[in-house]
Amino acid sequence: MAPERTAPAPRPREEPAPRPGRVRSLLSARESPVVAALLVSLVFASFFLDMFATGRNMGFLLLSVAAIALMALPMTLIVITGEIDLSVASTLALSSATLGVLWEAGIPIETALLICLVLGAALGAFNGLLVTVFGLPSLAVTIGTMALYRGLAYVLLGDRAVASYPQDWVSGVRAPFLGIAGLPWIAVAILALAALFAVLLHATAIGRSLYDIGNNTEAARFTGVPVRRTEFWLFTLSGTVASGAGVFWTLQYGTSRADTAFGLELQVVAAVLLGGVSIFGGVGTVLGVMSGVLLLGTVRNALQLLGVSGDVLQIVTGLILIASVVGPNLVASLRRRIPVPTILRPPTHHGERP
Amino acid sequence: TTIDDAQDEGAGGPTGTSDPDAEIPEGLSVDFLPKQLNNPFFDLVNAGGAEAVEELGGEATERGATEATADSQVEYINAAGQVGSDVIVIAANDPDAVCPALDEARDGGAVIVGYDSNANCTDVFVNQSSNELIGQALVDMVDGQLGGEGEFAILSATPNATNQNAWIEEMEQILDGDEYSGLELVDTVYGNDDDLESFQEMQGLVQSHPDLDAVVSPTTVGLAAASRYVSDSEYQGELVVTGLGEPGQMREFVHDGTVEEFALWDPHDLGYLAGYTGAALQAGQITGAEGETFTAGDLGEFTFETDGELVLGPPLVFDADNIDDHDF
Amino acid sequence: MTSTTAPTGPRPEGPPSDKGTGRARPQRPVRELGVLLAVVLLVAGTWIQNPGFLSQQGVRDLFLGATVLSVLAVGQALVLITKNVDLSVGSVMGLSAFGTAALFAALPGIPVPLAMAAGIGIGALCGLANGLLVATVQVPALVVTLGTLYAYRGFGHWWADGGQINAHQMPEAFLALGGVSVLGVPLPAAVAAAVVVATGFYLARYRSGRELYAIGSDAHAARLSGISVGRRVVAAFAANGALAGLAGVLFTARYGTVDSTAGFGMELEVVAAAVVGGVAIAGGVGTVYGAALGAVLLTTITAALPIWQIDQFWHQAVVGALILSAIGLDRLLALRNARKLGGGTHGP
Amino acid sequence: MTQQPPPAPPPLELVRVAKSFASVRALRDMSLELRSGEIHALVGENGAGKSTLVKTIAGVHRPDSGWIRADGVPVTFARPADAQRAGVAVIHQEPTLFPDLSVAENIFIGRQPRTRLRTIDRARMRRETEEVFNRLGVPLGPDHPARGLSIADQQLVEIAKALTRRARVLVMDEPTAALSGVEAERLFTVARTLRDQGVALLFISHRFDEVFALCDRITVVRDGSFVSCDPAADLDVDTVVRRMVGRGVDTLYPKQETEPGRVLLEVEGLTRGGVFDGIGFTVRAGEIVALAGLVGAGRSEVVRALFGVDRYDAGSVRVGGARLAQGDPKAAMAAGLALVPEDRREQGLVMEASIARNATSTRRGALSRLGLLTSRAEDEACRSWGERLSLKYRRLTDPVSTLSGGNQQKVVLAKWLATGPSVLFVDEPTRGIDVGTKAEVHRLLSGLAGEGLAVVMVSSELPEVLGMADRVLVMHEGRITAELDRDEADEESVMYAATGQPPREALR
Ligand SMILES: Nc1ncnc2c1ncn2[C@@H]1O[C@H](COP(=O)(O)OP(=O)(O)OP(=O)(O)O)[C@@H](O)[C@H]1O
Ligand SMILES: Nc1ncnc2c1ncn2[C@@H]1O[C@H](COP(=O)(O)OP(=O)(O)OP(=O)(O)O)[C@@H](O)[C@H]1O
Ligand SMILES: [Mg+2]
Ligand SMILES: [Mg+2]
Repeated sequence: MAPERTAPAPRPREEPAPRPGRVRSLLSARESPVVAALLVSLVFASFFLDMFATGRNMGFLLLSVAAIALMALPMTLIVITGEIDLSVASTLALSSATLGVLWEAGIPIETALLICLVLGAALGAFNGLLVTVFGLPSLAVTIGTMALYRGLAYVLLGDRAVASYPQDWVSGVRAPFLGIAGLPWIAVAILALAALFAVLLHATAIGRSLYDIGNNTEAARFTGVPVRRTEFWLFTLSGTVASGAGVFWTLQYGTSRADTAFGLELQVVAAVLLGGVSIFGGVGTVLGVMSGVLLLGTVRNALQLLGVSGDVLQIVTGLILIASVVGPNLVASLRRRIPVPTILRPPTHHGERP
Repeated sequence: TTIDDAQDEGAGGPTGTSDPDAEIPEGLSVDFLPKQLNNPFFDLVNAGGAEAVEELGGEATERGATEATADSQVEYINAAGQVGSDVIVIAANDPDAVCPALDEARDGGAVIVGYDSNANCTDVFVNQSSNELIGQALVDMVDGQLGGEGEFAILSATPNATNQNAWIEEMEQILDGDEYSGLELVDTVYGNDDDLESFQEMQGLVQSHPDLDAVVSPTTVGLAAASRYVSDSEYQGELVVTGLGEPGQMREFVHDGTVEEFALWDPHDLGYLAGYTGAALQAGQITGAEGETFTAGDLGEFTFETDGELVLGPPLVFDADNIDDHDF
Repeated sequence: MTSTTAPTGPRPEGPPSDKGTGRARPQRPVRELGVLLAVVLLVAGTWIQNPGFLSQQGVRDLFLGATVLSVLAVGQALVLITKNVDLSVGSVMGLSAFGTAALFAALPGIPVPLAMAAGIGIGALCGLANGLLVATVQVPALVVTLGTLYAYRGFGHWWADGGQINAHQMPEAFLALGGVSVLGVPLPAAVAAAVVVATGFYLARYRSGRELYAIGSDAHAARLSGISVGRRVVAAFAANGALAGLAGVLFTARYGTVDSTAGFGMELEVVAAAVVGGVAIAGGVGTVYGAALGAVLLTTITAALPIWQIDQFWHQAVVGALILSAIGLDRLLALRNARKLGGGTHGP
Repeated sequence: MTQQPPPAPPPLELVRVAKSFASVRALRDMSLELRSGEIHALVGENGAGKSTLVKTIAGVHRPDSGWIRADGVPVTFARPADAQRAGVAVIHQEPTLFPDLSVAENIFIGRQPRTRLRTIDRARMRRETEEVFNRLGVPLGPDHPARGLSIADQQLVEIAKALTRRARVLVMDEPTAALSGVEAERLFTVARTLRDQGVALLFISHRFDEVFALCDRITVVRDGSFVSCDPAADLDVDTVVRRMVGRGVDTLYPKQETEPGRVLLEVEGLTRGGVFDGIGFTVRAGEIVALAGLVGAGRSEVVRALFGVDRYDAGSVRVGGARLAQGDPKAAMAAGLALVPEDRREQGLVMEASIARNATSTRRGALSRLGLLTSRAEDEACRSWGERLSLKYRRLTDPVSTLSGGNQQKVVLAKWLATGPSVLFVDEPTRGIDVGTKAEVHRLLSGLAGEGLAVVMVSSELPEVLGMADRVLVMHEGRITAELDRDEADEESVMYAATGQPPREALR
């Protein structure tokens, strides 16, 4: 019997770890850069641009991001489960076109509104059906329905536009909240909705299960999460909200046409990703996404006020998006690279030996 | 600026009184909002506009997005309004969607001039030509080249394009007349002002209408695509291609015989007139009432028609003889 | 405590009854065949509708129409197979299309092959930048290429500054490329076909090609297997960029007029083509033949719709419905295949 | 035997290697010498640092300090390719296959045989795959896709991959955890052949019989530090266990005798085409019923279907007399079922999520107040279970992926035990768990049974089956071929039923 060379030592079972501070747990590493960037750009813009921090401009800014902010909310949930919905802008257009046709046909606007929302839910449910029941990849499905829904909008309206909406509805959607200049009521409504989504995502069992689905669908299934049903309802929700955005868009601009909001889906996705949601699912917060939406809007607005032309704006948008993912990774990898204790390391050869 | 009170409040209509002797003040800021940036046509137009503004001692700015959408145009209208622009010259992507923003900018003291493609709430509209004149020119070109007899189709821009649709409607009305009974419009397709799509639509047209004699494209992108398609296909010389195009783009096709003639107004003059009109309107020289006349710099005198509309003139027809004289 | 492991009886051997070689052959080509069948049916149906569809000119148009999208889809397939995606291809194609034309305009005497190489080089550079960002900084490709979609396009707009380069500014020899035929196939289409075959052969028969599939299948496992994942991914992106550049050059040769908007909004169509052709978004699955067939199917649909006298306003709806049925059909075939393979313990 | 130290320097040597992950010190001061013609065992508790050591050898991790020597020369393995070039082949603890490639390509990826044109020689690749599969007795064709292979088959493909590398150093991290005796025995034969050819082997296992039967020398590691290294002949199990754990470990299978209560689970005629057929059995409260059989017999599929993760074509399941709807895990949970699945990485855990979230994912509804769920509620609920199972972790908010394999398994157990089930399915509950914990788990299971829980245990470890079960159901090719009571069940009877031979007649 060989003697034991080390005496048995008591092992620490659990190293007591410092509880993460309140703030740090509120802001995860992924979204804090966006929130910071938003604050910095707001401060900079108000400081250097007289016209920026006016009530009127804030109103413009909020109205211009309202539709994107709306659609970004359900998109956040969908991307967290590892799926994507590229048909939102087309859903918006189709429900706008439907509203136009219904209104022209003399249907009262309230009824027409409701019909549109129901239609949006149905369009979303169709996506959900294809993704969950038939098991098709959502990226492919929603590229298909993106074309289909946009196409149906053309079928409905063709080259016409409907612009005869009642004036009080049209100016109504732009009305300020409690008479506060620069605060359209729609922004307040979206803020309330965002709070609702945040609670749903971050403080309920359903929210937790969304992250589980995104990280490991199989494990979620084994834990009793109704994966398909959840995803189906998410797509339905996305369709409903997109059609709500369509109604809002229609009244905001006072017109319905088939080519409305063309290409907006990528802007929504960009805002969501900028907000720190992982495209692979399982990661992201509502706060981050809302900051992402506002950051893009603020930069756009500020540059427009400066008279910067559209192409530069496009470059800046792209670079912000890239920086949002590259920056944190770069910092992390630099941090990793710095301290490597080399005391015990002798000179070594690389790879193959002689 | 000091002439705000010369401008009537209450948007939209050419009302109020004009003072033909009012001076155009120095330092007017004039913002040009084309349908989209980086559109070669608008580059030429806005160059003309900038020239007029410069002559008047003002400052011209071009604002716009790289995509021709109403929502991004609204953002630029808002920005123009914010920075206190005196004149907004706009080619609307959507005649209605831009109006709330335009009205707000007008409340801030700006005057609104439409050009190329009007919105429903401009103070005045500078039309490159009247719909009647353009429709007539297009029909005349087809009629002339086909000898009054044959089938033709239209390759338009987007299905929503306001002015293209107005011209097509005008053409259809003219064609109803007896003198054009030999001409038959068999199809209208849309290439969405995209080279590739226009090209494909062109392919579709010649295949689905074997007896097609002519294609009319009332848009520069469409006409270039159609000419390019025909020039290296078996239809060259068989199929008449005409419409509205830019001489620079079309030169090659006119010289190689693909295209006999096509038409366009002078984009430079369009911008020039729009810029001048805007300044005159802001100064109170004009209000846009029917019958009002004013002198737009080098271009001479113009008279307002109904609804505050100003017409640049009939389109210019280009052919092998004159195309090399026009360098744009 | 001597023998603590499970029974040591013989495991069923010999000709394996339920698992083994018998149920082994994966039947992948079914997917490509399905798309091919769809193309053939569509062409045949349209031809019956209107014989002009397959006239000499009609065939030429079909070939040429599919060229650009096929080349783009092949490149996209390379990237998709590694479980990445490149949304910037439309912008890259636009940039190199304009770049090629601008080169002709700026240096009128420049040899045609040199300018073409420059166009492909612009694309390769853009692709390389995408690849480096994705591989070295380890960020998701969708985000990076969504960013470069905007950035490259913006750069193109800024470069072109509203300008347009027209046919008369380019040499006749270049523009004539579209008209030259090889064995009855227009030269650009022949080039595209050669690209498809060469890439397909490379992916199937070379170590580095197979490694792309391995990476897409499980990147972590690929790293453990000693595959230099980063290098391969960068190469895939660069190749995709080069192909987008080639597409840009072909685009310029064919259309003669370019401005900075060429290829706008094409990215999703390209991805759709690859997906319709059976290349999985999830990586590791699919062939470039499938991707190219998917592109041919989509362009043929666009070309056929006018002939079916389908109202213009229905076009997009029909295209959407067809994309959905293509991926649905694909799924159906895959499921039937899986059932034949047995096992299939998981739902779809 | 082969214990004579060779005069040449060892092909691979680790000298005072240390490796930390954030504040976790996985390896502290670890030295190890692998000699040609010797099979070296590495044993230690879960989380002792064995896999970390393997990954250091494989070039996945770079040591923070210390160094690796090959043939006496210091080397740096910056990436796996470096280690491979130096003649090191590694079978990792978790299979690393490419699901979309065929098994042949999986084996040869990156080093496929080539023709003169540098294209892949597919015929030769197939041939060589068939050869190595024959050697290992794997009944798979070379073109079979890797997707959907059972864990055992995956492990076998991994082994084939390492073998074909013709390495000078072969490292195997728990290669037998998923294998049954037959495959394991084949692997040992191959390993011995390699040893005799002069290869240096490192073998990691929690099964001591294997370690003692196969290995020439045993190194014990505890908390990332080297404890001892001796010839196997000088050691016995008790000594090794004491060194690993730092104390003695009492009886491994602490089965409590219980009186079976009322019938809790009734299964009748359960059938899923091609997978299992006519499965019927009942389980009473307080009973532990084991499902035994060879790998691929369909045991896992049965419990998955019972729990509702998979569907079945015919049959019925009753829990406490009430019929259970099929294909609905949520309903199954509501009826009091729980399933600890066999593959913890794919099915048991969300690797990126925190320990606390994983451990409480089965009862979020119960932890919610007014529909709101807070992290604090989760943490508290998790902490108590962590203590009960002596879970080794740093922070409850760390991703569960930072835990060692065994501790991950404990989280899965905690997650399901916390639901307070009346019928518990456990599929390979102690796979990859060290002796100490294994005994804890066994004590836990039999304690739970004593409290009236009905347990259905799928296990490939025969001693576990024999030691724990009140009744043993043996499956062969999707059917139950024998039902044995505790006193009837022994190695022979289970083996015969598992291989499909009539139990007693075969003996005559
Ligand atoms: N990538 C990682 N990040 C953080 N901690 C890690 C990582 N990998 C391992 N660890 C930690 O290092 C320690 C050693 O883990 P290792 O996997 O080497 O254990 P092991 O001896 O293989 O255990 P088992 O027998 O359970 O497989 C554990 O505490 C584990 O939590
Ligand atoms: N009849 C069959 N036809 C095709 N495949 C089968 C059949 N039976 C089993 N298999 C395959 O064999 C694999 C192993 O099956 P299963 O997981 O049920 O085995 P097990 O008895 O639970 O053994 P272990 O848990 O040790 O892996 C499964 O992946 C399944 O796909
Ligand atoms: Mg381990
Ligand atoms: Mg099993």
